Amino acid sequence: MLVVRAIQDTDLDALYVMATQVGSGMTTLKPDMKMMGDRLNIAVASFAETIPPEQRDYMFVMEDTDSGRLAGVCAIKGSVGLTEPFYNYRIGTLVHSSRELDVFTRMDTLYLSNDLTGSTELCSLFLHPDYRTGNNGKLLSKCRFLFIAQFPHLFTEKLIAEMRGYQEESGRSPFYEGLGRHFFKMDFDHVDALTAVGKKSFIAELMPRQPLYVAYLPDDAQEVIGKVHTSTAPARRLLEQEGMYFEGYVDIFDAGPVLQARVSELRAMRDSTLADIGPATDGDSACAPESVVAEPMLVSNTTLKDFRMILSQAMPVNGIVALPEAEQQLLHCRSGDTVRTLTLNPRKNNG
Amino acid sequence: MLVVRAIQDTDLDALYVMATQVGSGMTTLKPDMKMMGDRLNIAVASFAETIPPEQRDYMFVMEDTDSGRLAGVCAIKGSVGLTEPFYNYRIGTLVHSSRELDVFTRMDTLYLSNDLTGSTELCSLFLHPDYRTGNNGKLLSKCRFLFIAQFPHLFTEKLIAEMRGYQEESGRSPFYEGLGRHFFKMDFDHVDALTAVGKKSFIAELMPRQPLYVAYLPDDAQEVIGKVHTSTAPARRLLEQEGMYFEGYVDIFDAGPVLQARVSELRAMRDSTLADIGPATDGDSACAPESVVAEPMLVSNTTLKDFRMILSQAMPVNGIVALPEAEQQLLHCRSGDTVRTLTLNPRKNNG
Amino acid sequence: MYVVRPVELADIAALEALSAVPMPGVHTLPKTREKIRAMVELSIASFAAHVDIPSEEGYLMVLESQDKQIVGTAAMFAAAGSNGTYFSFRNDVIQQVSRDLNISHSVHALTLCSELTGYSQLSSFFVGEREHGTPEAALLSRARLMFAVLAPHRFSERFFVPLAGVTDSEGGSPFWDALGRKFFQMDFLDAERTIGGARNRTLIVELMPHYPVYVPLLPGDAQAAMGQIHPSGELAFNLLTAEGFEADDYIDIFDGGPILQAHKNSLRTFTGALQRRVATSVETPDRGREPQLRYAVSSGSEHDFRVVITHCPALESQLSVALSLDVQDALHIAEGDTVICVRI
Amino acid sequence: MYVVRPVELADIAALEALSAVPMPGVHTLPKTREKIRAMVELSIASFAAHVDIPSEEGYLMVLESQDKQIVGTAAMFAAAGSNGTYFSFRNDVIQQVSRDLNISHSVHALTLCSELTGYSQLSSFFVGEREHGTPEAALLSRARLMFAVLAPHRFSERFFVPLAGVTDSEGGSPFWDALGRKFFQMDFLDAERTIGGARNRTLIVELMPHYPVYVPLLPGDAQAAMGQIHPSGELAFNLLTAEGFEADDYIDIFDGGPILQAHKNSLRTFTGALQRRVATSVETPDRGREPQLRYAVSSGSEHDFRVVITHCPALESQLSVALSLDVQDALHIAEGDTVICVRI
Repeated sequence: MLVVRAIQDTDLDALYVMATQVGSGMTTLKPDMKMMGDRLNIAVASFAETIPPEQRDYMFVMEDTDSGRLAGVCAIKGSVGLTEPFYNYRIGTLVHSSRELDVFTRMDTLYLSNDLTGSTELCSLFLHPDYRTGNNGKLLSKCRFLFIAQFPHLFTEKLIAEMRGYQEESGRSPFYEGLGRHFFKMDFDHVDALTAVGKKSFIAELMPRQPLYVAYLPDDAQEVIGKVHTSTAPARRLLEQEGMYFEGYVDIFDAGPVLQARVSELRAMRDSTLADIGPATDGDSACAPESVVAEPMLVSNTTLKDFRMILSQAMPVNGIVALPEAEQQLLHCRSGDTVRTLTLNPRKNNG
Repeated sequence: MLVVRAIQDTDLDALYVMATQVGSGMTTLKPDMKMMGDRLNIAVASFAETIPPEQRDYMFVMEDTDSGRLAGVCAIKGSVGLTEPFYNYRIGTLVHSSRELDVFTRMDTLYLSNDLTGSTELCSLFLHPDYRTGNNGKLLSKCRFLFIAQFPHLFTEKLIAEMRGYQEESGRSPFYEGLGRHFFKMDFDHVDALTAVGKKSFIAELMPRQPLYVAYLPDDAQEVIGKVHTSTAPARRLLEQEGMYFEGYVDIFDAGPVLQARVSELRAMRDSTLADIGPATDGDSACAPESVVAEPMLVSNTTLKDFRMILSQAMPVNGIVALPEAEQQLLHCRSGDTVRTLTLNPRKNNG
Repeated sequence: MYVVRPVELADIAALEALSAVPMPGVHTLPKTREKIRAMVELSIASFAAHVDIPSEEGYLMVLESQDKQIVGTAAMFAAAGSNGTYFSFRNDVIQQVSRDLNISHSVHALTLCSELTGYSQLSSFFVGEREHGTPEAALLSRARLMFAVLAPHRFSERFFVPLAGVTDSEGGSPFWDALGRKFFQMDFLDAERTIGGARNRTLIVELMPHYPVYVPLLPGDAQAAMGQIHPSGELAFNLLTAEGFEADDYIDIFDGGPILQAHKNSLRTFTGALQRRVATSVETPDRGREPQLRYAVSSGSEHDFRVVITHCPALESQLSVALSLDVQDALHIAEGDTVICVRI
Repeated sequence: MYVVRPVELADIAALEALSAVPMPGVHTLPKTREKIRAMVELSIASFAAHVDIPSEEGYLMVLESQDKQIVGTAAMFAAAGSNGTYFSFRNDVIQQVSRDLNISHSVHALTLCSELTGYSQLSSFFVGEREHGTPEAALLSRARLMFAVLAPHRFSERFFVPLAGVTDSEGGSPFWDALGRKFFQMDFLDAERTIGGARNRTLIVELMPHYPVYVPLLPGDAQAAMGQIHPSGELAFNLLTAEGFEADDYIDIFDGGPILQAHKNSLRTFTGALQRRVATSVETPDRGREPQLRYAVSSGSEHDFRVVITHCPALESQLSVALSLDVQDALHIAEGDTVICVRI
């Protein structure tokens, strides 16, 4: 069975093994024992609340309890951009109009910004190919929203997730070729590698500071602004289901979209509910709307330090959820404990 | 009794009378027969759908059916900024940091933008002082959200409302004195009057184009950025209840906030429901959560051309709402007709 | 002897004939009789005016050949954009240095600016084919600056000259296509017609980019056109750069053509101008062995300004210049008058 | 006779004594013995170098009095920011015109720019109190440019000179307080110490504003300080503006002091420099009636460059200059050598 849980000291080796299986597109999980160990230490301290909220980095692993193997990882960073500037392009609109000539031109513009400084970031999602079936991807990605709903006081109101930008099959990034290359004069992969190892001050030094009209870029660069890499499209949809939106911020190198949400407007904040573990009674489900019967539920415990989450078929009714014994064990819970529940998939307003 | 309804040709004289009672702060409802008649014609055409959605201007009046008198007015503009540029300052963040000196400076910046071009705008809210009691203000302001929830296809995804900015009791605008005056070299009231009559191209000609660091402004100007006029604070709260947020756009003259929402995330979109008018049965309310019993409901008909809305104590249960006969008449409805309902006040998530 | 002199009403027909010669760009002679007349009248009024500070004056000079034909024109405006703002693109070079990466390079950007507002503007330079490349062409170009030496209060301390940029055979401009077209939504020639060649209109602020244009982002043909002159402007370009004008700082906002500019202290006409008393030249055997140099010599009167070429020994160490009676006649001067002389 | 000559190792002690005189700003002499020695060694190496294109050379000249005392210093760097980018604020004037409102005005803005990178930079001008306002002070200031006339390949075509801006009695700068402090989060003197007076460091890009500063938004005392010199810089300012430098285009990014700049064609030393053969002056009764003019005269050798003041009749129309044997000795030259002469 699969459980998503707070990472622990003892997960380092298994994490390293998994990282060797990550493709080149993920820059946040390089198979480097030193970097990984440092990050794990921060994660453990985060769950233990021994470092301030803005420095925290909550990492979650998905464990296959049958084999003890790690099946995936994901993370929430408390705040980005507070030690090194966090850059994005923001897409804005400028209207150039002249009544005299009856010309009205609406131009998209790119502004180099650090607007997202301080935001909470969803990042480092990776699911091992062996486990890319069924609802596993959803479980891993969405665990973070349930965690946030349980501990909203730990996070800033602004939540973001950077999505890998569009690349051609050859790996060419039309946006980088149309813009960044003129200023960085090096290959995309090289720039990408530099930012991954924290060498970021060159961005301030080499990027054009002045707002840019998108119309100056080649067509193929214009077209991919805000477009995700093909392999990232499913991940994007999952986040959008939870209330995250593309609000006009993109990566400065590949123009991949940043998805954003207000924490208070997340589906998990609005719709997740607490329930006590208890016995099911026949009568309790009488008033439940038919449409949601038998829908899979995300269920987590309510402990920060030992946060654990599973997918269950049990439905909470009037504040009681009848979790099977095995699931209670996965959550380190027992009858009478409180859990947080959320339907895996969003419900539609029937209005 | 009070009903909010789509404006009609015959409302012009009553509207004019009411406009003479509006203070100087509302620039969109000047007591000018010509301007008002033009606007009313557009409004009538909007409800009749004889002009394209982006040109529409839906005006609603609150009528006291006992006296036939108009008690208030409000409006929704289909799209702003498509004939004259629509300017705002957007507040951004720039980080200036030097590892060498260990300096990390986070600076707010103001960008002159037309980003909100094309948005749907809530505007022109006015309630006659005689009627400023009870839930009348809420009814008038919130009628627009129910209208949008009923006819979302008529609107863009981006909804905005400009709020009057902070002024001292003397009428002095600290933001204008600290910024605009240096470039316009005229009094605030004069600038305000010019924009009201549509003379706006001077903004492009006289405003500083380059991004501004907020830190350059005098302290009193910095402090009022995004702050509403004291008299506007209640109106702001009502909009925030419906899911509108200050997202960093402010008026270029007085720095009053623009509230924004995605239409699909409005409370009215999520929580309003359709119900058929029918007889109440005792058993229907058995499953209704206790907390919402006896809460006032916004109830509207579902007709665009003759849109009407009231406040009712009737609760919809399982798709049926038992509206009293008098209320049905106010809505121009009868038994069996479908109405849209929404609690007047937001419910809290009990999670 | 060729004479440069202020235009007169009687020249209008001749100017109209000249203007029929096809010329690219907008910095040349007006094309219609009315506009030519307006320009001539402005010039006559300007020469006659008593000027305190440079304003809307425009001066048009003509080159008259030995047989009294008008074979060239050259104009000068006291203050560019005097009824508005003269817009141009400034060539900015942004140095980029990265300590981390140990690299440095320059990025070229164009910034819409109004710095040339109030400069005096030279324009409408044209000479007939026969005079192309002759000292008389140089005389005509320089005569304007000699007038400014004589009457500095009529002009700014700085001067500029926009030269027509490159266009293709259909009148299209690659620079315009990459830049102005995106904002104006019309063809180059339509835009120039609409704006009447002006660079001082409010609609430029309304429509042109508010932020610098990074040149590396422009298509290759637009970059190649930046600062390039239309072939027809080569003569003017050569004369002006020899005069001391610099071409690298500004370009035209529409076609990207070069705008030459200089402070008057950098111009040869100003630094080399010598005021000399007029003597009547006679056969002087003792000076015969001195080499004869070519000078442009102008009358010293603001209201009857005339310039011709003469040859005489170096004037630096002399108090007077010996001019033949012919030359004195051509300049409407007599012995004892003061003239301005510049090596040419 | 006062002589301006390149600094020598033997001058270090004297320079150290001079540097003890309190001077504001950062464009003056180094303060420590090590830094003085480094500057002297750089200068000696630079004068000795064979230069193709201007680079990191720095030239320090001293003014030596009759009694062989060092009473003044003046330096020149071949290319400012040669190991980086030289940053300054450009004074931009933005013309604003509104057609609807029929009003027009200018807005002044400061833009961080690197345009002075590669210019040659004059600095470290200092003369003792006794020489203040004397022709020798002018000689010292100008000697640098005479060296550039002699060896133009060693320098840029453009020159600039930053002068210390105004500070209060506690060493605070109102301009810094309104601007740099907001980004650097430190006092003016701390910032200058931290950056070592440099204007070419990467951290300037990292910390200084990326967008133009609109001057009307600055507090009154900061606006008043813009382009104002510290009283100690008045002499240098007067000498340099008389030379042809212009003060309006750039100011210092830290204290707002003026940065004077000019193209060499606008400088009197360049436009007025005369190369003349040396003759030995004798009592010449026939020339006695001619008025004696004051000239700065420099030896014609890049590697043994010396300048003094001499008096002689106007040189414009002469091929040689008559110098006394004293002067010839002071310049390390002899009859028949070539010298450069400039009216002073």
